[in-house]
Amino acid sequence: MSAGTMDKTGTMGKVDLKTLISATADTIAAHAEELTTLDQAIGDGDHGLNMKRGFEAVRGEAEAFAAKPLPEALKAIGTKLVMTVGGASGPLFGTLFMALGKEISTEPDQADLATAFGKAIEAVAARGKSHVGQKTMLDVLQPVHDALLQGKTGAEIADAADRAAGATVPMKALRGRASFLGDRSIGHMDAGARSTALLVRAVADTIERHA
Amino acid sequence: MSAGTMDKTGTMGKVDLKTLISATADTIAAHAEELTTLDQAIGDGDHGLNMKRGFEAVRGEAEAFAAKPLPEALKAIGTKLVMTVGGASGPLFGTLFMALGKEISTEPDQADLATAFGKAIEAVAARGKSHVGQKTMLDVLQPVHDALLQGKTGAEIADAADRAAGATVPMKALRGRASFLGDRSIGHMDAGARSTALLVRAVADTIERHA
Amino acid sequence: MKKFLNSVDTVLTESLDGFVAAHADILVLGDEHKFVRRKVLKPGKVALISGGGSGHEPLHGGLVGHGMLDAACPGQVFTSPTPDQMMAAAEAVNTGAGCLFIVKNYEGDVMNFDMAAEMSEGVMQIVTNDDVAVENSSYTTGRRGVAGTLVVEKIVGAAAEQGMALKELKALGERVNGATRSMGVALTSCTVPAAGKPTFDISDGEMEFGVGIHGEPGRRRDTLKSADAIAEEICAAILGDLGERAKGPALLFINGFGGTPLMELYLMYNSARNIFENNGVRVTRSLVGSYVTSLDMAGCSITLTMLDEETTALWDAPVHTASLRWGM
Amino acid sequence: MKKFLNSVDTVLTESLDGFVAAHADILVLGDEHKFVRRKVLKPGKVALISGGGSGHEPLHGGLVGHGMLDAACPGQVFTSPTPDQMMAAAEAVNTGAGCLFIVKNYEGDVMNFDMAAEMSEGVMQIVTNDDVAVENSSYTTGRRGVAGTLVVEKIVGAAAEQGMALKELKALGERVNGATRSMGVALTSCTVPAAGKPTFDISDGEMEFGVGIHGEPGRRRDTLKSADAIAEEICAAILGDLGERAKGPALLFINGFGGTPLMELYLMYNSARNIFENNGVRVTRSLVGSYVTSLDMAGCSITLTMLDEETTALWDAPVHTASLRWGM
Ligand SMILES: Nc1ncnc2c1ncn2[C@@H]1O[C@H](COP(=O)(O)OP(=O)(O)O)[C@@H](O)[C@H]1O
Ligand SMILES: Nc1ncnc2c1ncn2[C@@H]1O[C@H](COP(=O)(O)OP(=O)(O)O)[C@@H](O)[C@H]1O
Ligand SMILES: [Mg+2]
Ligand SMILES: [Mg+2]
Ligand SMILES: [Mg+2]
Ligand SMILES: [Mg+2]
Repeated sequence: MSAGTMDKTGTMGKVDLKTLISATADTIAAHAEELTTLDQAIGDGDHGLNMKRGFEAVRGEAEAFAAKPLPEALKAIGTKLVMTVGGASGPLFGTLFMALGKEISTEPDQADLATAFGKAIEAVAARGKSHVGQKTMLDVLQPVHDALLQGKTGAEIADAADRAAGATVPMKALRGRASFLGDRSIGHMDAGARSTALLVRAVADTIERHA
Repeated sequence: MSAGTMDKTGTMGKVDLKTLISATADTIAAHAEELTTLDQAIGDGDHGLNMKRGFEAVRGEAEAFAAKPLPEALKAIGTKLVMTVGGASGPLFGTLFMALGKEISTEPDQADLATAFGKAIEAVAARGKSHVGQKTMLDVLQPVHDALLQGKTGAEIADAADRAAGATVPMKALRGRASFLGDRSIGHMDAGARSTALLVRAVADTIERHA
Repeated sequence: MKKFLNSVDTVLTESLDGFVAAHADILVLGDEHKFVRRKVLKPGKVALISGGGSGHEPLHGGLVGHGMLDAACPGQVFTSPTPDQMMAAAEAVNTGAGCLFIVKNYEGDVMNFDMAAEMSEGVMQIVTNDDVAVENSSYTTGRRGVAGTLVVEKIVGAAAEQGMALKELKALGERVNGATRSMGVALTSCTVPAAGKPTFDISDGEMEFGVGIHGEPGRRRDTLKSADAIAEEICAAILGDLGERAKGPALLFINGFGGTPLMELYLMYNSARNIFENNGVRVTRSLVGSYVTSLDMAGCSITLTMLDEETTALWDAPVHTASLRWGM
Repeated sequence: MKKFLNSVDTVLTESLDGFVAAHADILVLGDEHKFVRRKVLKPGKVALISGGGSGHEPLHGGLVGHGMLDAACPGQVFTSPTPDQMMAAAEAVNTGAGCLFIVKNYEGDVMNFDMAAEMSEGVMQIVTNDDVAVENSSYTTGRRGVAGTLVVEKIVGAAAEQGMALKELKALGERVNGATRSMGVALTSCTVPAAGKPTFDISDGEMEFGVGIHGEPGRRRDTLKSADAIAEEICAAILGDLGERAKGPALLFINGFGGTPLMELYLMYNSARNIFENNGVRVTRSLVGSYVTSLDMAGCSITLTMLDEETTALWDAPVHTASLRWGM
């Protein structure tokens, strides 16, 4: 199947899901050590590995996923993530993709994507019993959603994601392992925020390149 | 009682046992770390502590020992060492003193001392199933015995003991913990040889000073 | 990194293979290393399943067997297992009387067990959260489940063995968890095999106070104190948190983190016991050893569980697992 | 030095106080901390006494109890106990059927136990020397007694419990010792509390091969190898030394030195078991854990004891000590 159905908005090109999968897996693999180091500072040092294990598993079945219609493909990817990542990020990223699959249409435009993405974020927040402002991946997901709604370009969305990840540095963690640290969590970037920003940029860049 | 009965030979003065005990305990305490370091290299790093524990225990009962006739005093000191030092050095130094007490007369001259010392060394060798040349305290005890037999002065005897301890450096250990190392025991001084030399010098110096 | 291993990717599976081979008289390994289960199941008994990230051995695999767990799901090192593991385990050991998940309070564990419970039938859950080191827990994730989890598993396991029903087991487990407090201190960092380097740097004169079991930093960094001073502060936190309840019979559990020898653990036991007994607690049961570990970390935790007649008898009941065994 | 302690002078006594308090149901402490003994003695049974330097916990104190030792004499750290300790222990636990000293082959231990035996009545001795790392042992002190000592104590302990007489126990112990081989490897040095610093320096990529249990250097220094390669070399040394005897049923015992987590020990078990089984040995009994330690040293040893029907049954016989317990 092809995810390249958003040409009209200019943010998504003729890019197939296999290419997107390999772009996301590549960025996670390339930054796995950085993610682990971030998680070592205020977590337990496994985030890079967790994400890599999950996205490599997805890459391993990319053919099969790409053969499905987009909603089914995203649901299957989410399930795969849930069953391979483990930790907090497994259920959360898994839920993100599963919910996205549930909410999205077969050929979404950017507005459809924004709507579905908003619902997916709600599912993540429900799974994590969390909300924006607690120094988690939600603090990147939300600004990305806002940018999508505002019809920003891929590059702009990716930049917003990076800024949002950076903005978790001064925050005090109230969710996730870092919350055990109280004030000591201040001054470090949240690992899940960083990985989310990396994924957003990989997706945006890939779509841009194939536009 | 007084051990100062060897004036005629010039090597032993009017020195009482309490002074001797405190001189030996002092030298062991002052060199405990050095002994432990030697034992760490090719043994298990407790020789300094073992000796210190024993000689401090002897010091603690110095009054009582000094009140006994020399043979009884030496036997009691030997027993005290056996019951407080532990390890290999406890039974060996303990046996040395116990046997010396058994063999010595109440008012020995240097020749008497040499004879008794020879017998005591045999008792140590029997207890340790060991003999000269195996990189142990015996490699110092034997030259000290020879020097005693030759009527050497205290200073000469102490120098002989030091040389003998130094001569254990190139030896390969065949007894004691260092023997487990085989060739790797070469190049290090034997801890028990060093402590023996320290004791010999302390005794010789004290007697000399009180001569 | 100095560890016995062949490759960081296979540490877990090789270790599990060895574990199950060494205890083949009582244990069986699930497909794809998804779980370890009791060899002989007891029909009609509620199945107890726990699990969590690996690196805490013998928790939980070493606590599978008669009188304790029916299955344990090992995640990657310090990473909660995935829902398919708990689903497969539940399917393997649920003989019809239902299934109780015993989950340590970490969001990863809670969410993965939740997802498994949602996709399985007849499952209830207990979440343990005995770590008093976490302050202001009401606005956050809450307290961590640490060494006290073993106490919950032992007592609930004994009751399950005796035929207690699912709902009562959950209530019992929550009661035991509620009577349990723990706090730990680390002298060194652990090293996660895949990371290859210590999780945190700590100098020779320092300790990490109020640490968890994943090498995550603790309440605060402090200069290394005497055993008595450390025990004093931990016991005070535990007693303070228990408040009025800290009276009468109790289980004192000194838990090593993996790199601390028994000699030191017994010394800590001695300190802690004296402190508790001077404060109205009667130590009637004891456990000393490295049971809820953090890989090779040097350090220990102190756990106190207030006991009553029922829980004392359940603690004493026969147990036969790889790491906890008595009465049979 | 990072240890839980109050003062280096009281580490041992405080730890012993804690140990006996934690196990007061089965143990009693002798005057002046000279020994730890079984609470309830069995009249007419030969008394088994072991001991040695401290720092090897749970050996030997943790192995005192029904089906194993009657008393253990703890020396200072890594220093054999003094004869008065063994004499006091013998007097306390010898109920008339005689006394067997189980001594690890170190000159210090041998001489101190010898002196105690000479000054006591009705005492026989076994000296264990299972460490194949020591080469050319015929011209020296001989091989060290290491982890295999636990196997001798368990099997002889069971036979004593069943009423075997002194002379036969000595013969049995020597037979088990003769069927036992061990070898160890250290990844880090231990730190003796009183010394305050590691006994030896070792870099990150190195291991000390053929090491004993006192931080004494081993056969050689080598670069750190994979678990399989380490197991391969140790097993080869054990098999080579056993020669023709290395056929049939055996006990495989992977022993941690104090700083090595269970996960790694089970991984080593997995490696060693495969190697032995591929060489005609059938691993019918297993023990994995840190039982004969070297303070906080990271490392492990592999012990193989060839079994027959009698020794297998004695291994399986009930035992109730602080650290080894089954069948009761
Ligand atoms: N309750 C939550 N809600 C949203 N995100 C969360 C929550 N808990 C954790 N996270 C995210 O997950 C990341 C940690 O993932 P990971 O390290 O893989 O799992 P774990 O914390 O279990 O080790 C955090 O950095 C944070 O962004
Ligand atoms: N069999 C023996 N014969 C003579 N001396 C010995 C023998 N064994 C050991 N020694 C001496 O004892 C010293 C070691 O004493 P120490 O370190 O106190 O005891 P351990 O070796 O039991 O730790 C050695 O340096 C050596 O001089
Ligand atoms: Mg993490
Ligand atoms: Mg020594
Ligand atoms: Mg984790
Ligand atoms: Mg010693």
